[in-house]
Amino acid sequence: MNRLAVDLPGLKLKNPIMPASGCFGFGQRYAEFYDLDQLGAIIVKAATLEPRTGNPTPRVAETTSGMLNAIGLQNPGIEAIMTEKLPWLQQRYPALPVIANVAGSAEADYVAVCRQIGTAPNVKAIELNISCPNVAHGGLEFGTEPEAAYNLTKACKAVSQVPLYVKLSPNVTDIKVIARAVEAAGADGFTLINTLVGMQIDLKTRKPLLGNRTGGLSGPAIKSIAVRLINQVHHVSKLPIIGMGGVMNAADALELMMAGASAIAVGTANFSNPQACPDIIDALPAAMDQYQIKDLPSLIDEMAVDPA
Amino acid sequence: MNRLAVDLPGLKLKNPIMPASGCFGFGQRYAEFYDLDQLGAIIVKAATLEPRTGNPTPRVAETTSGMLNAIGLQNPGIEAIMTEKLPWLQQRYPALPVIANVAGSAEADYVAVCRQIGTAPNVKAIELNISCPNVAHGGLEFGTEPEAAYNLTKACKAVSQVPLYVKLSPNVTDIKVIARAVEAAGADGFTLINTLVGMQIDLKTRKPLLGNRTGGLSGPAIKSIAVRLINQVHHVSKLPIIGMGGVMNAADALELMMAGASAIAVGTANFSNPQACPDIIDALPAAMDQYQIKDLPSLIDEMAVDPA
Amino acid sequence: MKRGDFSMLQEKMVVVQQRQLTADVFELTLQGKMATVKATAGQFVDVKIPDPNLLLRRPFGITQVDPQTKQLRLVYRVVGQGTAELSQVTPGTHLDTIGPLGHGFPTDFLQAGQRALIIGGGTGIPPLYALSQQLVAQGIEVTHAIGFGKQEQIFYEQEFRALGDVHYATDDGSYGFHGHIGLLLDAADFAKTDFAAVYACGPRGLLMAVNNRYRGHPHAYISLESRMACGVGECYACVVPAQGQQKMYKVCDDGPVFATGEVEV
Amino acid sequence: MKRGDFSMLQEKMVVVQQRQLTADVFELTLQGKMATVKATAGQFVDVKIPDPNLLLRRPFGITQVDPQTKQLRLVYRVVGQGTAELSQVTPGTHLDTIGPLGHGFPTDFLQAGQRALIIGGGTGIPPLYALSQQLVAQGIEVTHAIGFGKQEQIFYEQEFRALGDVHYATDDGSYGFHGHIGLLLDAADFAKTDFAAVYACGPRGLLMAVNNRYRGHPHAYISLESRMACGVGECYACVVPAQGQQKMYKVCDDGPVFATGEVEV
Ligand SMILES: Cc1cc2nc3c(=O)[nH]c(=O)nc-3n(C[C@H](O)[C@H](O)[C@H](O)COP(=O)(O)OP(=O)(O)OC[C@H]3O[C@@H](n4cnc5c(N)ncnc54)[C@H](O)[C@@H]3O)c2cc1C
Ligand SMILES: Cc1cc2nc3c(=O)[nH]c(=O)nc-3n(C[C@H](O)[C@H](O)[C@H](O)COP(=O)(O)OP(=O)(O)OC[C@H]3O[C@@H](n4cnc5c(N)ncnc54)[C@H](O)[C@@H]3O)c2cc1C
Ligand SMILES: Cc1cc2nc3c(=O)[nH]c(=O)nc-3n(C[C@H](O)[C@H](O)[C@H](O)COP(=O)(O)O)c2cc1C
Ligand SMILES: Cc1cc2nc3c(=O)[nH]c(=O)nc-3n(C[C@H](O)[C@H](O)[C@H](O)COP(=O)(O)O)c2cc1C
Ligand code: FES
Ligand code: FES
Repeated sequence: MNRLAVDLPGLKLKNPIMPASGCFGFGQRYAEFYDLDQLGAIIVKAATLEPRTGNPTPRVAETTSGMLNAIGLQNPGIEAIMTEKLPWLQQRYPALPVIANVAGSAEADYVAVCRQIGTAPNVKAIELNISCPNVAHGGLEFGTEPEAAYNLTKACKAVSQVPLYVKLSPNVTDIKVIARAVEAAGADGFTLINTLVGMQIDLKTRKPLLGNRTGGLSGPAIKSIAVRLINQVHHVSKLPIIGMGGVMNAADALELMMAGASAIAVGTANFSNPQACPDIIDALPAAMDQYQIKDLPSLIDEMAVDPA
Repeated sequence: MNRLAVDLPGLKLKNPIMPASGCFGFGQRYAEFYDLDQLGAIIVKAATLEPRTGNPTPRVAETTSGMLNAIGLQNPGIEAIMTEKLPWLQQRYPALPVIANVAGSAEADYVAVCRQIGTAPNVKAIELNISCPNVAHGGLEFGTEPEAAYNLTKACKAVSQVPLYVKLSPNVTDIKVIARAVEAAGADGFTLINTLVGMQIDLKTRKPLLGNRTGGLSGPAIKSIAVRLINQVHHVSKLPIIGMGGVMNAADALELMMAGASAIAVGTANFSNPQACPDIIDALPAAMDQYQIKDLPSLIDEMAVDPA
Repeated sequence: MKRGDFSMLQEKMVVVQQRQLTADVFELTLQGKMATVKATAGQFVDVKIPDPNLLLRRPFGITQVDPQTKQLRLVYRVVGQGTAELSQVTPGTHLDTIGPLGHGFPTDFLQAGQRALIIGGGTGIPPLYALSQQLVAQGIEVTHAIGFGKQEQIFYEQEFRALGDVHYATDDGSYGFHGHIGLLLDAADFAKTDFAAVYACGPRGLLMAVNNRYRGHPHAYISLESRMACGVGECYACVVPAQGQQKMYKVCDDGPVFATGEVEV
Repeated sequence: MKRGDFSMLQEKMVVVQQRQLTADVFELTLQGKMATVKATAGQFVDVKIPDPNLLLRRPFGITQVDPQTKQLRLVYRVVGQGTAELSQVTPGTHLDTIGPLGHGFPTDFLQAGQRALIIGGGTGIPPLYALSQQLVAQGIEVTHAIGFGKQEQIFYEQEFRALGDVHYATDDGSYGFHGHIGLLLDAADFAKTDFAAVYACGPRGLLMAVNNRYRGHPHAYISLESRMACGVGECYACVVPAQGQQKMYKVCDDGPVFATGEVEV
């Protein structure tokens, strides 16, 4: 029996570890470091209806044990993604489940992308990005207003051929009301957390360093916030959670699972260590032994009965 | 001329550096490390009407480049503070401006404490704590609802003999609406940020490590969030800001000032280095030279004209 | 700048020796002014681990001080990231240390020739070694009851034997009495002696047992551990409830040593 | 686990030498397999600074490689925390390095005997040294125009002189031509020569000048810097707008070398 296997709506995962959206592109370059078939799944970069060129540079800044990014959803658009990016993965890694991250400025954009992207044979689930803090329109608006989140989720769910996971923002007063709204609208699961809005000032110019002024904070700095929010959502909903936020190693992955996540996405760690995902996968069994965890399904069941 | 001197409502500061509330008690022990008269001011531990014993232990946990605390406002109560703690400071450091942090469970408690505490001769300003994430009642409720924040601020302002600074929470969807409500209610300034709600799980027990389950995240991990929020408040209000969140050194202090703060409180850094405040004060002139800052009032003026 | 002559020291002490005592216990010898100020056995120092990720200091009981050589010794077990990194520190490194902190074991009331019992377990032992040395220097006859999980975890055996009687208990029976220290005290003759003072430090179970057993004793003391932030008495992180009172004591400042019956262990 | 034979390397390279060249410029020699794989001058490596607080790697142009000794050399200026910490690293340390990354300077089109102009400034120079060596090995006659703030900042002078003509410009006139490198090119005779290729790396002002001056040149190249996260082409952090097109190039992957006129500098 495979101790690491985890089953989620649409996703039969041989292990719970997957790169987080935007931190791994569509995997092509990382495939030059290791065999992507080692991954549980892959969450690919945000897809929007039209191609996007993103925000002005600089787009990243380093913070203490974290980083800020304001990429602004640069991506080649749904057409190129359907004809080039997803087929590339399909051809080389036909068994690798893909989770497609979908973003947009208006409901119609989101719906159009959801309708199409689920038809790709390797796309097993959609991650609805209602929490991007780095774009002027769409993104965070949908993620901070329960009604907007409800409507968008409902509209996207209606056209999606695959299970729909909604990616929640940490930049809210009460994540529980958003989670409940999204669940009521028919979502199949949650992913969280997206980044927290931060800013860095360049002391030499006395101006914000990032071209977009603000950016999203990620990395170990935010892990305790991710643990709290995952746990809060876990308390109010039975839907499965793909947890993320500051996971650097196997112990971090287990901590997010004990908070209520059923699988784990790894973002910023890829930049420190391009082989972060396979390294974490390799280290999981020993870490599970250390904490007397027989297998992940039993850990998930245990946490479901008695949420941390 | 003193390059470091800063003038704020009620506070003539010889330098902008002061310990943050709860991270320095009433200074008695730190006075065994150095002469507290070096400080610009001192923000003392929260005062509530009745004595409080606080939350169950453990009350602190360490995170990557940060820490969680869930002290739960333990304090000896307003009476002991008026008769013992504040007089101790008054006697030894008559020239040291004290900012009194006031907390409570209900409006009446806050009002009662504000009415009294401003009569202490060394209390030059009140910091209204509407953002403590670690108590079941009061605290955060007042800090996340604009109407509640307005009402509480107005009631406290009416009875306070000294200028009233309101301490804002980062755990909100939009800090601007809270800041505007607080300003409309007559506050004299803001202090921010309080801590972000986080959680740590003990992998051995699979339960939250803190006795209170969640705690407030502070330290360098949150600095970029503090910079962003200070800047947002600076954009919507002309009231002065005492900035805090992750300040470890003179460059951090200048960064928060460039974001819009007029003075700086130092919290978690005291635990790493009990002499953090005097060290930062000592290092400020050289850091100002490095970034061509003549004096702090001119930096504050420059940032007021053209907010970062 | 007025700095300097203040009663609490913050000092970059120099590592002069790092010695491994067991699989996971290390002895660290530091040199500096702190070793020359008056400290009571049971007081502790709070050490900044040289890793910028770790903001909080680590508290360790003082095991030994020699004002002549200006050396101060700590003995610690590797239990997490901070102690793991500390065990990698090599001679010559400077460690930012504050102390001596807290209130140690009271011994002034003892007269030369009286008898004292020291009860310790695991990494509760380091401050007890300082205490035993201090007591012996005062002319007290010291009996030690020391518990460990198993024989190979034992350290400082010769050091303690040089100071007085030592009775060992091991959970697995691999050395001395078979069972935990509470059972040793129940079973052993020496525990029936009328000790003028009893001192204990060790895991929570041991402290609870001692706290109950010697509740009525006029001079029985236990030393506690608690998660700390400031380490100096200003943040209320490390508190422990007073026994039967609506009141909290600070382990770092009111403690770490308390009389039996004084706090809820 | 299938690892191993992949085209991008991640390797803990060993520091064999750290040498200070000027007040703030250091030369770091690393040893490992990465020095044996085919790299083009202008490619770079991305180094993990051994500090857990610093999550992002630091990109540095490859200055020199010797497959025989398996040595790879970087030259870097201390500008911030990462490079400051890098300058403290001592021989024997392992540095987690990925590379070789990006696309270097095209040189295949050149014939032995042709002439090339290399224009560099400050810490843009390191990859140009690799380039010049490569060109000389191809039989190209290389002229160098190199700018610095002032004389004491100059490094690698002997190294460059050994490869061809070198013209220096200093902003303060303390060495060579007085003024910035654009003015040197305007004033100097050598710049009127018809070079078969022109290569530049250095501060933004220099790159803008070269980008304008040699826009029509069929083989003029500039190497850019940009803040990176992944360093490998998957995060869109490091982009630069294509000249006159609604399109972005990735500096880490499409670059760092671009033809003049290709991107908005
Ligand atoms: C007054 C006092 C004296 C002590 N004396 C000794 C001694 O002489 N020898 C010895 O080996 N140990 C001693 N300890 C325990 C020692 O402080 C911890 O083992 C150490 O802090 C663990 O650090 P870590 O980073 O390895 O563990 P982690 O678990 O990674 O530490 C995480 C956080 O929890 C804190 N923490 C973890 N365990 C403890 C604990 N038991 N007590 C207090 N804080 C803890 C750490 O300080 C840190 O802030 C003492 C504790 C106290 C309070
Ligand atoms: C392709 C490429 C090749 C380079 N080659 C060299 C070289 O050979 N020698 C050399 O001295 N420098 C080179 N640089 C610049 C070098 O990467 C930076 O000086 C270095 O990253 C600064 O790190 P720091 O921590 O000291 O500075 P900090 O300012 O503290 O760094 C903060 C963050 O900004 C990034 N950053 C800061 N300056 C730059 C910059 N100029 N370019 C890209 N990122 C930056 C850092 O990588 C880090 O993520 C190169 C940059 C690129 C993109
Ligand atoms: C450079 C970068 C780009 C990102 N792009 C996206 C994106 O396109 N869509 C999305 O939903 N999240 C995006 N994220 C957020 C991550 O998927 C993840 O939620 C967040 O970084 C927290 O995880 P981490 O701490 O492991 O990085 C991005 C994060 C980073 C750092
Ligand atoms: C242990 C601890 C106790 C605190 N107690 C209080 C408090 O009583 N009242 C208050 O307003 N803020 C309290 N805070 C918040 C700090 O004043 C400060 O807003 C926060 O820690 C961010 O600053 P820092 O990153 O410099 O620590 C406390 C913080 C810590 C770490
Ligand atoms: S640790 Fe701060 S009061 Fe004890
Ligand atoms: S740094 Fe990630 S694409 Fe260039």
